[in-house]
Amino acid sequence: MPPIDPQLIRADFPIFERDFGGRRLAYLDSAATSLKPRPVIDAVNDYNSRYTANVHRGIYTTGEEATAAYEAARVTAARFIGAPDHHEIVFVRNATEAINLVAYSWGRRNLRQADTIVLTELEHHANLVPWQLLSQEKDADLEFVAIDDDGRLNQQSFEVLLRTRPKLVAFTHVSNGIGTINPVKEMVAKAKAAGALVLIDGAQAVPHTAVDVVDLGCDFYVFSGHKVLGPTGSGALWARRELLEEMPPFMGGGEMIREVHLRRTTFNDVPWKFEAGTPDIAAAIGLGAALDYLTAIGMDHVRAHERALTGYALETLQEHVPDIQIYGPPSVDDRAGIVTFNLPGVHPHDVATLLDREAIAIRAGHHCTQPLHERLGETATCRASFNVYSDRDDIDRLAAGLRKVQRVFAGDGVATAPVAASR
Amino acid sequence: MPPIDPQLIRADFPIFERDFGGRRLAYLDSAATSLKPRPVIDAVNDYNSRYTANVHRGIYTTGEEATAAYEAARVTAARFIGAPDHHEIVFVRNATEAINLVAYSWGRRNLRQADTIVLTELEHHANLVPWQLLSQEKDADLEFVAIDDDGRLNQQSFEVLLRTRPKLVAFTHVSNGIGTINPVKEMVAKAKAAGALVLIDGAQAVPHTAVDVVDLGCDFYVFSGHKVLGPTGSGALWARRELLEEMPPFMGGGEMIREVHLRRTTFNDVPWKFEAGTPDIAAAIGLGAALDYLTAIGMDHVRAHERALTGYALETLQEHVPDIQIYGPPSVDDRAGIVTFNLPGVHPHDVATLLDREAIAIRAGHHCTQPLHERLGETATCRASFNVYSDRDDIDRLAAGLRKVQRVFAGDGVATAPVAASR
Amino acid sequence: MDDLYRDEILEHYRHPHNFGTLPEPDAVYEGSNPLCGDRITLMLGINDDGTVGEVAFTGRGCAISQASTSMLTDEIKGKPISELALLGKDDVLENLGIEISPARLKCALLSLDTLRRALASRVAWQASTDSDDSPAPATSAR
Amino acid sequence: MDDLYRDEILEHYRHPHNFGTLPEPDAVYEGSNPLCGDRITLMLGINDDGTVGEVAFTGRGCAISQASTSMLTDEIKGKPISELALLGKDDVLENLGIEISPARLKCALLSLDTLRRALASRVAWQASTDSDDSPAPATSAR
Ligand SMILES: Cc1ncc(COP(=O)(O)O)c(C=O)c1O
Ligand SMILES: Cc1ncc(COP(=O)(O)O)c(C=O)c1O
Repeated sequence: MPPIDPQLIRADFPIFERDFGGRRLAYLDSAATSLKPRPVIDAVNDYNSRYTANVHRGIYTTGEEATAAYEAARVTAARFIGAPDHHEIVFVRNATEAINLVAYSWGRRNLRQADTIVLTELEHHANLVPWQLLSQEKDADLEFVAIDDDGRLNQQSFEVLLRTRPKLVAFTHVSNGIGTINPVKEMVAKAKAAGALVLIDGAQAVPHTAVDVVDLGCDFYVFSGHKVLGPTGSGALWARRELLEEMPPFMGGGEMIREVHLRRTTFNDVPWKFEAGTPDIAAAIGLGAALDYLTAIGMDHVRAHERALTGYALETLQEHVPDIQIYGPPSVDDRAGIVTFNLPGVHPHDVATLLDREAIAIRAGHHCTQPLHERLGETATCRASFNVYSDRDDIDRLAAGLRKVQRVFAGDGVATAPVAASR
Repeated sequence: MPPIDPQLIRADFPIFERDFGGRRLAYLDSAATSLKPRPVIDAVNDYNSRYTANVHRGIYTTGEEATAAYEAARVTAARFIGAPDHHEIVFVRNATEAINLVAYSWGRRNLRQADTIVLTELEHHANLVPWQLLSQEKDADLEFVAIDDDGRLNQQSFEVLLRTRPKLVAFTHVSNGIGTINPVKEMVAKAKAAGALVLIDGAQAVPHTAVDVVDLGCDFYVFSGHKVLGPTGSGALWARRELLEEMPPFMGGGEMIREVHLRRTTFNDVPWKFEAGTPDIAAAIGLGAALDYLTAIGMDHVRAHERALTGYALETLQEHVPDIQIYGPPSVDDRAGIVTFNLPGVHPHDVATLLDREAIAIRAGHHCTQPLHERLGETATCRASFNVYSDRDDIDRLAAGLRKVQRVFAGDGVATAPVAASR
Repeated sequence: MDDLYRDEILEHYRHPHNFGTLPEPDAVYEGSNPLCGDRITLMLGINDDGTVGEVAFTGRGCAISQASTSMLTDEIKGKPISELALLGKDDVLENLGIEISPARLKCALLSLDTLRRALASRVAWQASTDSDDSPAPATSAR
Repeated sequence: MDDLYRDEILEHYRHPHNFGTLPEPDAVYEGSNPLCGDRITLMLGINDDGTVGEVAFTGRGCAISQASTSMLTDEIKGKPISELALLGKDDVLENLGIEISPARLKCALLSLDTLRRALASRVAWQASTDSDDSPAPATSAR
């Protein structure tokens, strides 16, 4: 018996009750955002219809309920990623804001001219552009760990770059572009030995595998709630408490202050120092519900389910879709529930449009990883990505859909790319 | 017949169906956050359960639906505040983020040492702390328009300060502390004549009165969605398009880019240049629904309703609550639906706690306006604030509740402040 | 409402015990709760045998913070200061004898927090000087 | 599926008309759609009487963008360039003859956008030089 029965899980996701031209949705874009289970939808609903109030201020029943629920979500988020202290969790809109917060607050205070930040060629734009902006401001250097042909980070290149004694090393836990699971713990150890602080972009890891920030040994860890069954607008930055305490505020406003005078202000304790203004209360509460939902399933079961599904997808597509080109690590041990591919002679956008007609949702494009795509020599790829509610049926439908795309494009029997054509 | 029947309106807000110890909630903290009507709750629900998808990227049905709904909300928001072009609306988490965005992006690029920013003593911390942080970084000056004893801005003080030829003038449209409606249009005209750019904090204006940014003549206008019947996590910055186009990006990441290379990036068009990462899609869609709901009622009706209610509150409290001290402008023409007061000898926190027992929710504290409270000579006040669903019954209950508070504290017949006591 | 603001609390609020100042305190601290604007200054005289002698406080605040401070000053008088470290949140709440909601906890505990900081500042001040006859410095907290 | 990718589109995609380069174009532009990675370079020869002479394009992209460009190049050949300004979104969509969803609109309209920019860059370039025999500069757009 499998630890996860997607049939049962799917019953928790109302979107599967919707009719898509006589079919249920085969949603294979979970890496972009995940679907939402009923407990999350209900938690948001409940806040919006039963105890709507601002937090941390109201001396009345609904205000206290809202504050309790909001702060309980923080405790849940801390526990979910193994943070020893829930004061180390800063709620943000998404992983992108978390990284920008670190770049603005820690980065502008600590980075100096000619300092180095080490990133990798695998990064999502969210873990690249903020560091570009920072390094331009500070006249600092960016260096990039190379990718091997099998889609894994070249560890030798990493070690060479560490000799520059970077101030910060930032890399993704799991690649959203090609699914690579990086050897994060070893990389953190190497980076720490070289004297760097380490930020991990966990946007694609937290939804799919158990994470323990203490075990990883990193300094900053970020993730987005909307990819982990939670609402849009939720996300978290975790950082070691001493770091957060030393860091200057990012945004100014209500809630992040202790005492405000016209020309001077003292700031609140962490994490509230970093939560200026009315937070996205509904989203944070929804995120708490999402993490509780996943905890009840068990993250080890989630990972086992997705690992098995990924193996099935790699096999099925290779077997049933002639000439399909699949990117990323060959072993499912190094790969999260993401399968990125191309059909020779068919542009990914055409693939996605034709699959949509079959109620199959995949992603086509550069997936916010243009440098990775340059490295792959492709401007765009197709990506199928999974979550707890994904099953073999989704993959069978994908394989059949791709065959259909190939037949449409074969037309006269040969799939020829226009590049090959000429006047 | 009154243009607004709160009885009917209240039927749209599910929180009033909840039982609070046998009573319905008398929610008088709308200035902190507003309650949510069913169309808003449903819009969020719908996105979460029927067409959950990321925006701007998915070439599939739900992705296109989500994008269309998200961008339609932008058009709605633009129309609601009279913005000529919906590309001038940047979605943000709240008014606080909007102001910080301007401070970081416009401010860091344009403010120079010894430049002046003119603010007022009425400001919410959100329109104060970001400018403190910026002026500290740039070694620039902050100046503050004084408040008259009746709670209105002293126009002479404003005119004197304009002689410093400030780069920016930023002030609130409506004071959340004492309800003052500022003569914004005239103030903008004076500031523009002095060569300044003008930012208006519309957090307390947009929920309660028709706003037309072109008519006001300002350069930046910000508001929070959660105060205008929308979800937490929604809000908007409006700025003239040329300004937005010249401004450098604030946060970096996906969505805000055009082309990303390892060491250089080109940016997207406005407004997306300022929306890094996955936006709070659900919240933006909910905000659109909230603004549609208010448009259907008519903002002139909303204002008329709240004006009448404020008049009724001022009268009722003064008549039935002996010794009550009320702050802010005496005329309802200069006052939004906010009544701030104190009971001599009773701390606002005790007032709020006792009222909570009667299911009456008011706000006690400094309402994120410590400088204003210093000016009032109070560390804390009580605040009752209204919205479309508020009615005379709420105010009658408030008056009765305050009488009860006074009786509890009178006890031996005299209400004595402890300050008067002595060993 | 009586369960929330029982007569004893209101009585302490209206007529706080030990309200005033000491001319030469051995420990002083001004505690505050900026969110509420509550603010109290606590002063302790300490006898040669290490027990609390005179106690006084001044300040403004809500009934909960004032009553809690008034009650606490009664409680600690005559106690060895070594025992004061054992006073906890529960003791303060028991004194008050009413249900305190989370939003009001800071009001209730301001007295205890200020006491702890007064004692800590005395220790710090004793360590930094060898004189015993100048008063401890008043510092502002939080 | 046929309504979405009718045979004519696929035919244009597989065997695009006017695919290639001109040795001495009078107007050139490289248009691109970074989100998709679609990229086309459009080259026009312009006759002395102001009509479009030879037309060619190269590039990579999806079936929609390639077919749309192939069709557009057919359509403009021989037309007075003064008339090209009148070509609009609807003409391009009509050529394609299929329903284009919002997400694919950029693919469909890349051809038109590139044409407009090629003509605009020729105007700009003509204004800045008086010579007519060096080719217009190829610039990258968007
Ligand atoms: C006048 C004013 N400005 C700004 C804000 C900040 O709003 P938010 O907390 O939604 O960012 C508020 C809300 O308290 C306000 O009343
Ligand atoms: C690896 C990685 N990092 C960061 C992000 C950015 O997430 P968000 O858009 O929620 O900020 C994503 C999501 O696309 C991602 O996959």
